[in-house]
Amino acid sequence: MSYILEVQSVSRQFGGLIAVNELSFGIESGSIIGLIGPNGAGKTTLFNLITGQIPVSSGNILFENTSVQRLQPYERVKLGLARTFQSTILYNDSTVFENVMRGLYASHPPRWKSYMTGTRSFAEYKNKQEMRANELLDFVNLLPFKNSLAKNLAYGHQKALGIAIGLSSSPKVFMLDEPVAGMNAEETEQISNLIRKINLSGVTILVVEHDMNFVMSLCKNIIVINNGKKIAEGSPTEIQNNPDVISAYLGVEDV
Amino acid sequence: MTESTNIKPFKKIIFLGIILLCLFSIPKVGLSNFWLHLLDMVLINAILALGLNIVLKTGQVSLAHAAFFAVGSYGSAHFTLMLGWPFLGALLASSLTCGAMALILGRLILHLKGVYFILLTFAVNELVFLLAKDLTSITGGNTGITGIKWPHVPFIGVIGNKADFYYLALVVFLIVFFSLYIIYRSPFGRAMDSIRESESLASATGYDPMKIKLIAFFIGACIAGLGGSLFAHFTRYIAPFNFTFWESVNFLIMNIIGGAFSIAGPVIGALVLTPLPEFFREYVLWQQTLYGLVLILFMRFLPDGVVSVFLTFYNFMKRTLIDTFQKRIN
Amino acid sequence: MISASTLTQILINGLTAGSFYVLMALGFTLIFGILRLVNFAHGEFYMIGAFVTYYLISKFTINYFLAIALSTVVVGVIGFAIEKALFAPLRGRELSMLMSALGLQITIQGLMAVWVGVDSYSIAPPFTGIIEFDIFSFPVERIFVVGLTLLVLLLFYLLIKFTMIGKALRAVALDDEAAQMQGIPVNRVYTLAFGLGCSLAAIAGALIGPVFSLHVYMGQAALLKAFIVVILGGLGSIPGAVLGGLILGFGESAFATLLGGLTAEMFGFGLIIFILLLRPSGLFGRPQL
Amino acid sequence: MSSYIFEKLKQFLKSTTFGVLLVTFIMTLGLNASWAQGTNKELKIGFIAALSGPGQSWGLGMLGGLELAADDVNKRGGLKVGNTTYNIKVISYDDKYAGPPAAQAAERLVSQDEVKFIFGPLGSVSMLAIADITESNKVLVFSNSYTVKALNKNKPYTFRLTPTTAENSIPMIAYIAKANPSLKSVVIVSPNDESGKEVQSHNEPGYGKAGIKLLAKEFYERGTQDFVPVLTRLLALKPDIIDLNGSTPNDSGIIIKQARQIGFKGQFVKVGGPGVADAIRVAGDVSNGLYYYSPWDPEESKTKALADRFQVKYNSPMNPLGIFFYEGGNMLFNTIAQVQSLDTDVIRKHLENSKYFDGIQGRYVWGGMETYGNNHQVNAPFFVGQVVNGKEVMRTKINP
Repeated sequence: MSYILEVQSVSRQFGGLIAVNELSFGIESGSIIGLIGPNGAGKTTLFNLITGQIPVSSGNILFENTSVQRLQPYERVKLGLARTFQSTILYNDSTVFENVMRGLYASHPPRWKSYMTGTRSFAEYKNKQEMRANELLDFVNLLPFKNSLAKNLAYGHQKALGIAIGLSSSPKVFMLDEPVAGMNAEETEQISNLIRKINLSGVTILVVEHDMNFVMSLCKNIIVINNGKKIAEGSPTEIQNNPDVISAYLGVEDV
Repeated sequence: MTESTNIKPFKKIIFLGIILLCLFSIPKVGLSNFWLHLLDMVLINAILALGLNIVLKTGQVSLAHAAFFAVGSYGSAHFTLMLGWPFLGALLASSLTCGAMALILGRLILHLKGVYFILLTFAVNELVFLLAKDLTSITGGNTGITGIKWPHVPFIGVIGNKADFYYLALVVFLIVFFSLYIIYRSPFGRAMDSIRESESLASATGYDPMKIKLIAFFIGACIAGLGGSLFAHFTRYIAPFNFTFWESVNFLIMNIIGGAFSIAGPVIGALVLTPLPEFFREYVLWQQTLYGLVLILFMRFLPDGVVSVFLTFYNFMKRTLIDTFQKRIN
Repeated sequence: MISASTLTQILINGLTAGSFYVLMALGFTLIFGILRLVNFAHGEFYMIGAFVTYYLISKFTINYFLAIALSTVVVGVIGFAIEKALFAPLRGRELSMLMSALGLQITIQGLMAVWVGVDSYSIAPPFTGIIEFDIFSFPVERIFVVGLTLLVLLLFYLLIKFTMIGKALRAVALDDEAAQMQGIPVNRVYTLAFGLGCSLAAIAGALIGPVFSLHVYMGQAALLKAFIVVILGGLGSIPGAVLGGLILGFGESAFATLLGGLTAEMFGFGLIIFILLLRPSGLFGRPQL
Repeated sequence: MSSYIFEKLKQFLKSTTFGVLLVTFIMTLGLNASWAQGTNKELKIGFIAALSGPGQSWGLGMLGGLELAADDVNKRGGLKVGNTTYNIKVISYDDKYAGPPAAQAAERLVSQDEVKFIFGPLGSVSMLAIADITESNKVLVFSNSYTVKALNKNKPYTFRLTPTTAENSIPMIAYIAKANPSLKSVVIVSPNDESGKEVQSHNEPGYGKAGIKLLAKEFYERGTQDFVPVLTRLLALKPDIIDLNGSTPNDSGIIIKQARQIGFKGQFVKVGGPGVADAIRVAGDVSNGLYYYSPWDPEESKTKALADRFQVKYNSPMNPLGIFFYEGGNMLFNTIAQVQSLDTDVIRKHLENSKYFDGIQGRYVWGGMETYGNNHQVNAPFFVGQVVNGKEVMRTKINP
């Protein structure tokens, strides 16, 4: 079975230090993959390399068997490779609804001509996007807040909105950067249910997270990196019993 | 500003009609040339300020607007005087010249953000100003270019006085204003808002920031070109000192004072700032100080400009009405 | 065609001009580094510094060095007050701060124009006389300016490197939120930095007063130079300001001597546009995120 | 919710109160400002010049001179034309030394205040900017800008009260050359603007006629403060004279100071533009020996009396430009009294036909036919001054 997203011996240097070193792995379509590792292991760097915020120093990134490492972030999004941000970045001064609408307009731009001529086709387009926005908000349980400003939302809701915006581009692979950082157990539970729901709708998930229990309970398959290298890959149980992983973590924090 | 007011469409149209009627009948009330002169300048400044507004809309603060203003003026002067083109041709040509300049410049500098962009555009403006002074053969040096003709418009003839010019400026202004109005309400307007509020999120959801900023920069420059051309044919005399970076600052101030993130802002700004010196006439000694203080006070108490007062008022009324209404029900 | 004498003269003029620019840029870049504020009013503090010195010397016949010290303090205090009253309430709103700085610049200039008029004045130089060699001649007061600039740089370096204030400044410049968490009174540091920056401008004014002339609009040109220097060296970077100042000084001196004043003027702007295209963050600037 | 309302209300009140305050503030200013429609017994004279910014002191000097002339007339009981007597009222507007404000001011003077006579402006740019408005409204302009473009046959309503270097250079340089036969070579340092270039173009032939060799011409950007690099280059040519040309008094001072500092021992000459007070103040005693063009002799009794009146009225020293506008003002008022008419065409024709007029400094001759195509240019008597121990000393008077 071929990979939907494949990272082939990718490296990235910042000046002297090597943040990501000859890293390779693949993700099968429809799976939920966890990407873990101690602080400064290079998780976020890898994440940004895949989404295109940072260019790779060397190596390939294949998305559906076409190499994307030269593409701009927005181009990768168009292909179906969406992300959320670790520190929730939103359009703070706009309504929740507007936030999602922007995501939809960005990923499914209307035909300029149809707008200028103001034909029915644009009206249809508009209605379609508005319906879609409502669906998405309903999906992440934010419909009640659709008219409040993003900056006034509770933390958990902001994370959810971030996910909704990410989903607005109807991605094939959805990458979440520490989705439950700083959340209590209950909120964490809601998010992991949400992620499962997304996965069930056929979206492949790659999640970077510190919270072990969360990752272990959520992911079928886990990749562990340390010092920019992949040190282990496998099911939660395998990972938990992997000596390298344990040593890597014992060095930094306990599992 | 993609929020929609709850006025009914036909009411809107009537409202608009009345406003247009007023605008077009202003010269008919027998104003002296002086007032017409002021009005014409207000319109020209409003056009230029609107040009800057669309650039601000993408979150880029440009201090090079006077540079485009200059290129537009000198361009139009040359097209009519040297090449003997008709006015309208020169108007469009100079506008497009600015546009082309913006496309080239934009590719080079639009990747810069915040203060870096401000400073680089500042440098660009200074450079253009120096060139205008020193390329004497092209720009006429410090005393600039004299003898620019009144505009000649086909089917209407020569626009040879300030009252007629008012109509010309008004038409151009309305075209610019409503084009921007449409653009701001369009998906592209939504894109610009996205870029301004968070460029990283916008690009992470599929917007191409560079492209959007470049288009906005291009449109802004084209508008500046129109304003420049009008200015050249209104004063019929241009000199480098009309295009210092302080002029760019003025357009910026018009936007800020009026309210940068509403299309009405720059217009109100031009309306307030253009005649301001006339009020300060008697206080020649203090005018500069007063001007500075007004600016400081604005930043302190009305950072979102005059428009924000109306908006706050509007929202306030709406809120209270709804609230009292709900109270009624319960 | 470049004779030895011209060359020496170029180098010496470059050094003097360079030290002027360094002094101007130092405070400007400090203020930006800490407050993230492009201080359009910096030139005016430079002007005030010069005039305060002038009045202390001509009206109260105070010793020149004492006058410099006093005007440094006075302007520093003024800056302190202005920061508290004007910029503190606008904290974090970059555009509003920028515009207020513009307003401040306009206001100060207007006030001074009313107060001292637009005539030119000059401060009697503390040292006169010329050192003449067969290949070049060099006014003593310029040696003195270069020397004092070096002294100021040294003091400033010590302040930044070894004092608590310096540590606080560096911490805030690096990351104000982190500094906040470490319990550094960030707001006070802001105010302090602004005052310090203004004092540096004042020193520049007081030093340059005797060499050039004093008038209300002297700030404009000086600010322009400061702009060029900091863009060149990188916004907020102290070593950048020093290097940038020297580069501009020597460059202008060479161009003006060999090709004439106009090309020298162009040189500055050409240089920064070139630099910003190659290295937007300037020679020493932190790359922007 | 209610707290939200309250918040909004507060914010709203805050902003509106400020807005209202601001508007009222500006309005009061506006109302206080004179929207004078004036009585029929008042003859309004317009005045445009830089009353703020770097040109301010010149502008105020000109204005003072004009107002003193007006005072004379009003003290005499006004200006009698036909059987109505007019009191002279000077309306002065600031042009910030720039074009658009000048045009705006001219438009206001012409169409709002309905003046028929305008004195000023000072700057070339302002001059060219207002010409169109004044000419088309047949408003007489008595200007003070140095550009050659200011006067020509197509501007029948524009006159120039101040002689330019076109008139002065040659006789002045001739005098200096005669007084100092040792001076053989010169370098000219000018600001890189219109006035600089024109003055330079007039001085060059002057030196040629006087047999002094021109070694180099140097232009510098306005706002330059460090002239040492440029001077270094020029001194390498070993000139006897440095001609300061159209440099401002301030710049002249700096140039003198810095040239002496790098060892220039020769002669300084300033032909373009009056005023050396600032230069002396800036350069100090090294300015001694400087030859300069002076439109007046401050020690001459009548002039001194005028300067004292100025000092009393405005408690600031009168500057040389004031004298031209005092003389010019009187010239106009006398002409009006003579022709007994306010029709600008009549006055213009009369001025063109009268070859000269007399002022406190002597005889002013109308000339300029060969340069501009009409006699709208005043050739005034002027002085060659020299700085001696920081004092201005008049060496000679040169009559047109």
